[in-house]
Amino acid sequence: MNYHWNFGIFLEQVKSGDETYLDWLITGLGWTLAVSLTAWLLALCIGIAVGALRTTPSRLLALLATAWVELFRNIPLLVQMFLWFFVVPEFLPRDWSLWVKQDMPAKEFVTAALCLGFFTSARVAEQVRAGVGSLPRGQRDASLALGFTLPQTYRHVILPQALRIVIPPLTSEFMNVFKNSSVAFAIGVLELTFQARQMQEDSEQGIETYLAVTLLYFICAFAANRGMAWIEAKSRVPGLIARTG
Amino acid sequence: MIKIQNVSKWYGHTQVLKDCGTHVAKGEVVVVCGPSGSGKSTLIKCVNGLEPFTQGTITVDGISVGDPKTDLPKLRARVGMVFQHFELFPHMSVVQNLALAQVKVLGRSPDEAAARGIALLDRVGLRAHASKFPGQLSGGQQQRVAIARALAMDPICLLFDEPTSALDPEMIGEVLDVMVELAQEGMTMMVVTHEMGFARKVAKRVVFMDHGEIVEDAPVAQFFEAPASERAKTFLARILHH
Amino acid sequence: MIKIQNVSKWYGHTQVLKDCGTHVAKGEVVVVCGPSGSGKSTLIKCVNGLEPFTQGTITVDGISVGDPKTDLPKLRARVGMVFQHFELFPHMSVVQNLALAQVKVLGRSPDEAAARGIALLDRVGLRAHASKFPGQLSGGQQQRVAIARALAMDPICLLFDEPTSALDPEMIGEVLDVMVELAQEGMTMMVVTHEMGFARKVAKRVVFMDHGEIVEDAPVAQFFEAPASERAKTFLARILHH
Amino acid sequence: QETGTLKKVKDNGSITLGIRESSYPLSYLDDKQQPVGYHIDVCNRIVDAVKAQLKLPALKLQHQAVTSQNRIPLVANGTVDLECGSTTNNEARQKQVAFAPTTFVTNVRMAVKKASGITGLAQLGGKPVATTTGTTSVQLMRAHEKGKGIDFKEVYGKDHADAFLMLETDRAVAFVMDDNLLAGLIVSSKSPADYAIVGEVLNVEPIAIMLRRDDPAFKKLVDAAVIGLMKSGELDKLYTRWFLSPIPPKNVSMNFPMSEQLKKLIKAPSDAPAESFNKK
Amino acid sequence: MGEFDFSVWGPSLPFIRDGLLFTLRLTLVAMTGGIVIGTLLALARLSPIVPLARIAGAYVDLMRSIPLVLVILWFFLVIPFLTGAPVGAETSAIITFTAFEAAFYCEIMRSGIQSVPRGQVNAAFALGLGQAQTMIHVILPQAVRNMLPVLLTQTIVLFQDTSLVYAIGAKDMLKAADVVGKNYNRPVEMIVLSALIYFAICFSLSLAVKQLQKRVAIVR
Ligand SMILES: Nc1ncnc2c1ncn2[C@@H]1O[C@H](COP(=O)(O)OP(=O)(O)OP(=O)(O)O)[C@@H](O)[C@H]1O
Ligand SMILES: Nc1ncnc2c1ncn2[C@@H]1O[C@H](COP(=O)(O)OP(=O)(O)OP(=O)(O)O)[C@@H](O)[C@H]1O
Ligand SMILES: [Mg+2]
Ligand SMILES: [Mg+2]
Repeated sequence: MNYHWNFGIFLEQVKSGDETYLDWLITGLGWTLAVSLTAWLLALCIGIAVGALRTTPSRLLALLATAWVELFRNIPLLVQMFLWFFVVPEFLPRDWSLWVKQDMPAKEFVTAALCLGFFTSARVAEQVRAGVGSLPRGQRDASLALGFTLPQTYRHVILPQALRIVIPPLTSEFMNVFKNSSVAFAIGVLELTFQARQMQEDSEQGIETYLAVTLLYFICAFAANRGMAWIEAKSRVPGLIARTG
Repeated sequence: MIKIQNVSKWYGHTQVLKDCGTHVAKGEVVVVCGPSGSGKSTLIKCVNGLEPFTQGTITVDGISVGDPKTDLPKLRARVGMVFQHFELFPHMSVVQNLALAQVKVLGRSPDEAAARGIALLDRVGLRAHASKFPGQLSGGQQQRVAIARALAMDPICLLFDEPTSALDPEMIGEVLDVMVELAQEGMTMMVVTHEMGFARKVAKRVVFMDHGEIVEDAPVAQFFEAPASERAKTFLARILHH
Repeated sequence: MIKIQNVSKWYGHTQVLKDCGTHVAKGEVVVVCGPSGSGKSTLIKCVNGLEPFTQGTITVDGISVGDPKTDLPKLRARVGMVFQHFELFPHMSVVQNLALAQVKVLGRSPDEAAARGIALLDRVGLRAHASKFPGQLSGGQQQRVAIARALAMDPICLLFDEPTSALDPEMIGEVLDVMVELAQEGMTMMVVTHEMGFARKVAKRVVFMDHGEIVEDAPVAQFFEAPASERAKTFLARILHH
Repeated sequence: QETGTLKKVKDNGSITLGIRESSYPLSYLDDKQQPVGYHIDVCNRIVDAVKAQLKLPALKLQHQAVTSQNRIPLVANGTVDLECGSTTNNEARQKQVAFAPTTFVTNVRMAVKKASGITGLAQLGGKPVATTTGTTSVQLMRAHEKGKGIDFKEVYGKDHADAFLMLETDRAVAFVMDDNLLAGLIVSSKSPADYAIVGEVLNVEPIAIMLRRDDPAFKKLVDAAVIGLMKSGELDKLYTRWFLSPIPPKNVSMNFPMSEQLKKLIKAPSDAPAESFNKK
Repeated sequence: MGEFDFSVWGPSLPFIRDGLLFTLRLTLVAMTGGIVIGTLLALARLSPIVPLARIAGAYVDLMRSIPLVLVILWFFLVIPFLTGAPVGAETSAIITFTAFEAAFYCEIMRSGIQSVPRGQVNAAFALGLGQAQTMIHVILPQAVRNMLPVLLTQTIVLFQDTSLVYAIGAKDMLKAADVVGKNYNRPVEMIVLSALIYFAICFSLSLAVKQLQKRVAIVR
C-alpha cells in the first residue's frame, strides 16, 4: 500500500496551536457524549409518552401521537438536522430569528440534541407501543377492575411491564443514538466526526484518524449496550421468563 | 345488588349481547355458563364497566354503570374481579400486588395495606409466599392470590370470569375451595364457570347463555334436572359427558 | 411395541426422569398421569427421540431410540404424536398440513397425499374444512386435524401429550370420541392425560408419575380402586374431587 | 515497459479522475451535473498525453467524486489516478501523495456582506465567523498576527455552500476561505453585489493536481504535460476561459484576474509545497 | 434568505429522478441480499456449533456498533486492497449496504425464528421431517410472516440511510438535490423538496406495511 503510516500522530501537536490531536479527539468525544445523552433522555421521555398515547382509547390523542411518529421517522436524520438548523428559524419573527441564529447559547448543540432526540423519540415510541401491545389485555382490565384510573393503570401496571419487555430493542436504539449523533457535524457541532475531519485535514493521516474515531464510536456503542444489559439485569423480575427477541 | 336490564352490545355489525337481563341479590351466588363465544365474558365485564354496552342499563348497588356521570374507578374499586389468567402484576411481589390498589385507590397507608394483604394471604393459605413474585407460584396459588387481591379492597360483590379454566386439574380444587368458603360466608358472587360441581354446591341460580342471549335463567336444581331449552340440554350433555 | 428400560435424564444438575421403565404392547392403550412437572411430557418425548435421555434404553418396534446409528426421522415418521397445543402449521391450510410430511418424508405424490388427507379428514368429521387455515378452526377441530395428520403417516403407534387439556370443556368430548374410536380399532397408544373417564374406558394400564419417577404402573381397575402409593391416592383425590 | 499507474491504466483500458463537486471554478458540477472546471480541463490535457504515450486513443475516462476526507486514501489505494480538484500542496500531504506543478494559487481571505462595513480581522471580535468543517481557516486566523487576541465565535458548515449559507442568513458576519471559492460562491449567489472579499491574506496556498507517490514514470508524464501547457500559453487560455469569462451554471464571469504568484509559477513551474511558499 | 423561491424544483426533477432510481436500486439490492445473508447469519447464530455462532455474533455486533457512514468509508477504502482492483462507488455502496444490512436483518430473522413456538419444531420432527426440511417448510415461513412488518420497517430505514453514500461520492437522490441546490444557490428549497419526497415515499411505504401486516398475519 502506497500509504505513509504514522500512529504516533495522535500525540503530535496540531499545526496551529498548542494542543495535540488527541486533545481534539477527546473534545470531540465529549460533545458526542453530550449530544447523544441529552438526545437519549429527551427521546425516552417523549417516546414513552407518545408510545403510550398511541395505545390509549382516545382517538384524538392516538392520532396526534401517530402523526408525531410518522413525521419524525420518515425523513432522514441528515435532512431533519438541516431543516431544524436552516429552515425553522426563518419562520420565527425577525428578532427571535436573529437571536436564535446569532446569540442563542450553544445553538448547534441545542439544535442537534433536539433534532436527534425527536428523531429517536419516534423510534422509541414505536417500540413502547409494541411493548404495550404485547401485554395481555387482561392486565389493563385487572388494573381498571381494582379501581385504578387509566393514567394510574399506565403508571403502575402497563408501563413498568412494557418497558421491561422493550429493553432489548431500546438497547439497539440507544446504540443508534451514538452512531446517529455523527450527523451533528453537519451543523457544526464539534463532535467526533467533526474533529475527525479537522484532524485528517490538518494531519493528512486520514486512515489513522478514522481508525481511532471508529474505535471510539465502537466503545460508545458497546458501553451503551453494557449499560442497558445492566439495567435489564437489575430490572429482571424473578420467575418471569424473559421473552426473547 | 347487581341488576342487568335489556343490555345489548354490538362490535361493529355483530351483536354479541342480545337484550340480556338478570340480577344477583345480596349474598347470592349466580353461575353463568354457555358455549365458547356466547358472550359470558362480555356480559360480566359490562357489570363493572370494563366493556361499554350499547343499550340497556346495569346498576350495581343502585349506581348505574352506563351513566357517563358515574365515577367508574370508584365503582370498580367496590366490585372485585377475578380473571381466567389471574392477571397478577408480574413485576411486583405478591404483597405489593395486594397493597398497591389499597394505597393508590383507597388511600390506605402502605403499612395498613400490607397488614391487610398479609391477613388475606393467610386466609387463602399463602402467607409464606408473601414476598415471592407471581411467576414463582403455581397457577392455583396465583389464582388464590388474585382472589385475595380482590378481597383486599373490601368489595361489596365479586365477579369471576372462568377462574379455574386455565389451571391444571390438580389445582382446580384449591381455588374452588376458597370460592366455596367465600360463598358460604355470604359474599355476593357472579361466576362464569363450567365447574358444575361448584354450581351445584353453592349457586342459587344458573344463567345459560348462547349466541349472546340469555337462554335460560333458572334455579340450580331445575337447571340440572330439567333444562327448559334444547340448547342447554346439548350443552350439559357435552360438558358432563366425560 | 414400546419398551422403556431404566431411563434417566438430567437437565444440568436436576434429574427429571429417574430410572423409568414401562412398556406398551401392540394394540394396547397405556395412560400416563401425575402432577404437573412430574416428567410425563419428558418421558413421552423420549419415546420418539424428541428429547435425548441420559441413561437407559427405549426401543420402538425393536429399534433402539437412543442409538446414535438409528435414523431418527425415519423412526419418527412411523410413530405418530399429538400435542397439547395441537401444533398445526398455522401458515398452511388444513389439507396442506396433512400432506406436507407424506410428500416430503414418505415421498408420496402430492395428489396421493391430498387424497389420503381428505379421507382422514372425513374420518374425523372435518372434510368440509379441508381448505381452511388452522386459525379459523375451534380448538377441538384443530386437535382432530392434528390426529388426522398423525394418522396420515400410517403410524404403528400414537403418542398423545395431554391432547385435551388446552380445550374448552365442550370440545373435549369430540376429541376423546375420536381417540376412543382409535383405541377400539386396535391402535397402540401411549396417552398422557388427566381424563380419567377415558382411562377407565379404554386403557389397559395406568402409569402414575411423580417427581420424575414411575410410582405406580398398574392395570386400570386396580389403579382406581386400590392405588398402592400414598401419592397416587392424594393425586386421585384432588383430581376427582370436583 | 510501463510500470505503476501507466501499467494499471493500460491493463484496465481506463483512467479515473477524482473530481470535486463544488470547488469553483477549479472542479465542480455544471447544470447537467457533469464535472467541469479549470482543473478538469487541465486533467483532460494530461489524459490526452497518456493516450498518446500508451497509444490508446480509445482510453476510457471515468470520474469519481471525492471529498476532502477521502481524496488522499482514494489516490493511495488506486481508486483515483489523477485528482483534479482543489488540493493544497503541502509537506504533510507530500508524505502520502505526489503533486503536479502548481497550476493555481489561492489566498485565504474572508467574504463579508458589504453592508456590515467589515474590512479586516480586527473588526471580528465577539462576532460569529463561518468556515467549512475540516478546514483549518480558523486556526489560520488565530495564527495571524492581527488575529491574535481577538475572540471569534466559530460556526461551521458541512461544506462550502453551507458555510456560505451561514453568511447569507446572518448566522455569521464573515466566511473565511480560499478566495477563488469565495468568488465562485458570491457570483452564483442570489445578489452578488451584496458581498465583498476583504481583509488580510491569511495564507497563500499552491493548488495542484494530485497523483500517487513513488511513480516516477507517471509523474514525469504529468509534469511534462502540465509544463507543456504552461510553455505553450495554453494554460493562460484555460485560465481566461474559467476565471475571466462567463461560466456555467449561471453564465456569469468571476472576474478573477491571475495573481502575481501564479504568473511567476507559470514562468518557472514548481511543485514545491505551501511551506516553502509562505516563507517570507 | 427571506423569501423562498421554489421555481428551482422544476429543472431539478430529471436529476432527482436519476438519483431516486439509484437510491431505489441500492435499496432493493441491499434488501434482497441483506435478507438472504442475514437469514444465513441468523441460522449460524442459532446453530449449536459454537465457533460458527460466535463468529456470526461478533460480525453482527461489530456492524451494529459502528456508524454506517464510517462503514461505507471503510469498505470503499479497504476493498481495493482486498481485491487488488479499485471498485466503483456504486459497487462499493451495494456491497457495503448488503453487508451492513445483513447484520440488522440477521437480528430480525433471529427473533423471528425464536418467535415460532418450540412445539412447532417438535411437531415437524415428530412427523419425520429432517432439520433442513423443518427449517424450510415450517420455521422460516412462519418467521418471515411474523417479522414481515419489522423487515419492511428496517427497509424503510435502509432507504433513508442510502443518503449516506455522499461519503463516497455516489450520486443518490439527496446528492442530486444538493448539487442542484448549489448550482442555483437554492440549497434550502432543495432540502425541503428532498424532505417532502422522502416523507412521501417512506410514509406510503409504512402505510403499505400496515396493510400487508393485516393481510399476511397468521391467524392463530
Ligand atoms: N374486541 C372484539 N371485537 C369483535 N368481536 C369480539 C371482540 N371481543 C369479543 N368479540 C366477540 O364477542 C363474542 C363474545 O365473546 P366473549 O369473550 O364474551 O365470549 P365467552 O362466552 O366469554 O367465550 P369463552 O368461553 O371463549 O371465554 C364472541 O363471538 C367474540 O368473537
Ligand atoms: N428445558 C428444560 N430445562 C430445565 N428443566 C426442564 C426443561 N424442560 C422441562 N424441565 C423440567 O423437567 C421437569 C419435567 O417436565 P415435564 O414437562 O416433563 O413435566 P409434565 O409432567 O409434562 O408437566 P405438565 O403436566 O405441566 O405438562 C419439570 O420439573 C420441568 O421444570
Ligand atoms: Mg370468556
Ligand atoms: Mg407436559
